[in-house]
Amino acid sequence: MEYSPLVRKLFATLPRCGELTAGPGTTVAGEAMALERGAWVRLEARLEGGRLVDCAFRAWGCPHTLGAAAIAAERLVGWRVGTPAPVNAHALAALLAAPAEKLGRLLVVEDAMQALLQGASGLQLPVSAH
Amino acid sequence: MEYSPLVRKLFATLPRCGELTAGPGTTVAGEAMALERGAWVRLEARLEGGRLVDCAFRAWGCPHTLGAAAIAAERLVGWRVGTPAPVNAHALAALLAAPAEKLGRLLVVEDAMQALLQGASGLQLPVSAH
Amino acid sequence: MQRPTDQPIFLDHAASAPLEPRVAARMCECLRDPALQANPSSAHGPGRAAATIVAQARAQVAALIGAEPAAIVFTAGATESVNLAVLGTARAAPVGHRHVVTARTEHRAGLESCRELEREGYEITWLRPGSCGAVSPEQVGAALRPDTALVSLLHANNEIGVLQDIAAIAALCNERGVPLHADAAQSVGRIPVDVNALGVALLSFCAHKLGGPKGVGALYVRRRPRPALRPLVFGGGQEAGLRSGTLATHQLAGFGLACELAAQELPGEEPRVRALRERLWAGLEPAAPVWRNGAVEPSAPGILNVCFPGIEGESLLFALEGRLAAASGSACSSASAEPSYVLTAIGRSELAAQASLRLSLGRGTTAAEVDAAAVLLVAAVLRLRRAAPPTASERIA
Amino acid sequence: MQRPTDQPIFLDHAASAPLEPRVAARMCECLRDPALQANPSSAHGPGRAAATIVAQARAQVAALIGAEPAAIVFTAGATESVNLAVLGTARAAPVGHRHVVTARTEHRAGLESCRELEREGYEITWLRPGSCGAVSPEQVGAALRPDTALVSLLHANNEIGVLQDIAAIAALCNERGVPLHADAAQSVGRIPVDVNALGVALLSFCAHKLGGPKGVGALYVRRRPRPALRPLVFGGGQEAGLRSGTLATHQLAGFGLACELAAQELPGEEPRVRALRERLWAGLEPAAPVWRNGAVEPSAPGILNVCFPGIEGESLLFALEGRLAAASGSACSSASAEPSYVLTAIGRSELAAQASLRLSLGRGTTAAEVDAAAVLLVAAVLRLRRAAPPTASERIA
Ligand SMILES: Cc1ncc(COP(=O)(O)O)c(C=O)c1O
Ligand SMILES: Cc1ncc(COP(=O)(O)O)c(C=O)c1O
Repeated sequence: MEYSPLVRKLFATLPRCGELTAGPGTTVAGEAMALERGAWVRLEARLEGGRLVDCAFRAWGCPHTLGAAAIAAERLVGWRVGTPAPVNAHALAALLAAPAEKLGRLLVVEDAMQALLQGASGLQLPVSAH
Repeated sequence: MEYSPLVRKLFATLPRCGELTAGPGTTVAGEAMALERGAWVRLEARLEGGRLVDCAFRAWGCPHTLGAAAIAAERLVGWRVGTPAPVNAHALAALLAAPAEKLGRLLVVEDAMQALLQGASGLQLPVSAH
Repeated sequence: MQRPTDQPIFLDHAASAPLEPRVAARMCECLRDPALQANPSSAHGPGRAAATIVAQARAQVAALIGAEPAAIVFTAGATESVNLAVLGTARAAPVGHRHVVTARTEHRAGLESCRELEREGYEITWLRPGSCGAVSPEQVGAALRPDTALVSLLHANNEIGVLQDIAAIAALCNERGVPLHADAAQSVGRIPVDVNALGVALLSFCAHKLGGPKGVGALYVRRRPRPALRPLVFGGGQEAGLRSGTLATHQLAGFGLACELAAQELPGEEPRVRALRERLWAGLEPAAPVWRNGAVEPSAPGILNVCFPGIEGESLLFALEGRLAAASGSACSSASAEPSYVLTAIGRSELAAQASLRLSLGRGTTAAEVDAAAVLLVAAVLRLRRAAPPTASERIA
Repeated sequence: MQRPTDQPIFLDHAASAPLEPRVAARMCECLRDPALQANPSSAHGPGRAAATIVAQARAQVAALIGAEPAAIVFTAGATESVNLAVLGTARAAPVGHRHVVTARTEHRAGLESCRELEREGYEITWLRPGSCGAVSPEQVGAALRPDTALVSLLHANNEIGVLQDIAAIAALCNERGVPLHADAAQSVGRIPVDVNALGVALLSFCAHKLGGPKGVGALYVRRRPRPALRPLVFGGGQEAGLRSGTLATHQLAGFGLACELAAQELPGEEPRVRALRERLWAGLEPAAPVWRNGAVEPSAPGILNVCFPGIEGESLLFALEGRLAAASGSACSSASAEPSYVLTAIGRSELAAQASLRLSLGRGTTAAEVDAAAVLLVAAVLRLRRAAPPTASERIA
């Protein structure tokens, strides 16, 4: 398996892997698991004022999966309720120069992100509707 | 193919190969040819007073055949009419340490010798019968 | 052979062991000697000089397994040996003998040659070993039939190292007149192997697992009674007609010397490597949970197959990249993401199989390397576990 | 490579050519490099380093015959390549296609694999070449049938050197959709060989005839249209599943370099060797009567097959022993006393065949050697002629 420099860098440092920093706001999480596909991703974020102010991931999977989860966590920071998802599986694949057979796993990352965004939107909606 | 020291020596020197030396007496010859077996042997000898006093061979065949023909020629010198052949194929095979598959060719040498001895005996018989 | 410091710790001896430096020297001598360049089948002097080297090699190879030199057929490797044994025996079997017994945990050489026999109309009994990894003599005995043409089994499993009880199985087979083939590529040169004590009709092995060169192997074919064999390759009639093709003098010289050296060093090496393997296992404890795949003993000394539940295999290998060379599954399939069929056949889940690593030690392996490898592995596993969702170690097992 | 003075003049390059010293050096480098010891199928760094060497070798080997690297299947030698081509294509042919065309003058690898097909129920058309030694495209065209699965022919004959018109034969075969296999073991590296210009579907060759190591060969398998092939050996799935078994890095490195060097040197070597062969032939004139077996041209440059009527072959070889290494018939059969089936097939009598010698020249051959060889041969022939009964030269011819 060949890994792009970005995959190598993300795998070596695993940025945003682990726990959220403490802080105000609500914690939302999104998780997707497809063990048979080789990926399980959990994203957590802190939502404050309709904006994700921190994000962390945990993942089980190949280096591309871990790298994609790290990018997703990074891009989620700053996301505002009501705006489109900051990234999707195809974009992640392009960023990581992932081979085609890895797309299934990157979709698991996308699913986890969507789950988190939906959760965040659901939490936030009544507030902003007022 | 492995060759015994005697085969090597005889092949290198081919003693008694070629023409008879000039001299008194009668020339007798014996020849046997079995090209399909890989041997063709011609023996010539000078017969004087019921005794072979010189012998020479020519042969086409493998080194064992040539060596056997040389031994036969050597042994024939001194042979007296009425005595047994001085050597046979099995004895030649033993002397030369020839492998079993060579016996057929050595029998050709024996055949040539027998032909010569019969010729010599035929020539001589009327004389000694007187 | 000095390992340069930029080279990873090599724990993949089961895939291929480094060439023994004395073997390399001997091979280079052969390659360079102007008097040894001829075809060993040629009748002239240079040909006979090469043939002498071949004969010496045959004697050395035969001696390692207690065989007569005339019982050795040289091949291009264990794969070819196994195929010649399996396809050759089955295709030469008496009419109506179209049943073969083997196991699901065989090396792919045995597995795929049996699959080929299936395509040719043979019936295969695929034995499934217990979680220890070995099939029992009783299983084999129960599978034998009047039309059984061959039993073919690994001696030491190439992924988990477990030994099968070939001697007991051979006793059953010999009683029934069924030839037994053992694939001993992972045992010859690593533990004592004696074909007469084992009682096998056929035994496959190769040079590159025991310090010899890649691309050369041998099939032992018992002389009395001699199993009938149909060649795979036809031509000049070398190797008593069983394997045509110009013999590779330098390869055989290397194989022969490697066998001689292995025989000499085996009494010391076997316990040394076995102890290092256990030291490595002990060193992995801080990475708990960590499981051992297959029975601990009886086994080839150098193979440790471990499962790190909660860990994804590709990430583990990547975490070790450049520092530790090991295999997930066997060499030939480790490039693919398929879980090991050996581990699933002995009852591991697909996820546990993917979370497993084969660490294989050999002649060059040192205690320092083993300790360093354990440290690397523990660090990588703990880091990946921390990165994974909290319950991964339970879910992924 | 300096030939020590106690070594005979080597005129048996067709049996096996001495290893090119630069190839030996490269192989020894590979054998000794600690970074190149892993299995080239292993996914880790050391495995990939070995795989890089293999990929380079594949490109070098492919380049020599104008092929894409992916069209090369590495084998253990030309015998295996020929068997894979012949048995593999016939066994993979569509149902009902059980007819194969070949010639009586093939190398035993081709001959015996076709005989094996006969045992498997295939029908073989055995073409008989004219006294030139080559079958004509017309003969092949007339033999083709709707159920023909394969045509398999030598490019250069290994005993007499004559070239068959593979390009014209391929044109006929391609028109009819019949795959053509050429055994080019004696032509690749000695004359320009381009698979596209030839139009073959399959082409066999090996390293040790062109300055590379023994024990490694290649089968070119055309990509478009790709002939269907059934493997001989099953296992790890190397070589796109066509030939399983661990690849021998050092052997392939040697094969690759030998191909590269052969390609570089061919433009000079081919005419040089051809001229030396004619010089040798001219030097034999004092031994008249002496005949040349097979057509002079077109031919591989290094093979001169001569008949010395009246001379027994074994004695001739023995007379030269230790001074000149040559073959009566081909290497693999020269140990036996059988007359060459190639020479009898082209119309020589058994006796004339037994009175024949194959003198094969190669890269190392010098003019001085050729001259010395001619002197030795003339002396030996004249001596044996004098020892033979007077009419031997007429009877034994
Ligand atoms: C048990 C076993 N059998 C057969 C083989 C095949 O050996 P080779 O690749 O040298 O043909 C191997 C090694 O890959 C092996 O471990
Ligand atoms: C024309 C031809 N084909 C095939 C072969 C077989 O080559 P190898 O013995 O390397 O398998 C040879 C050489 O012996 C040959 O000359």
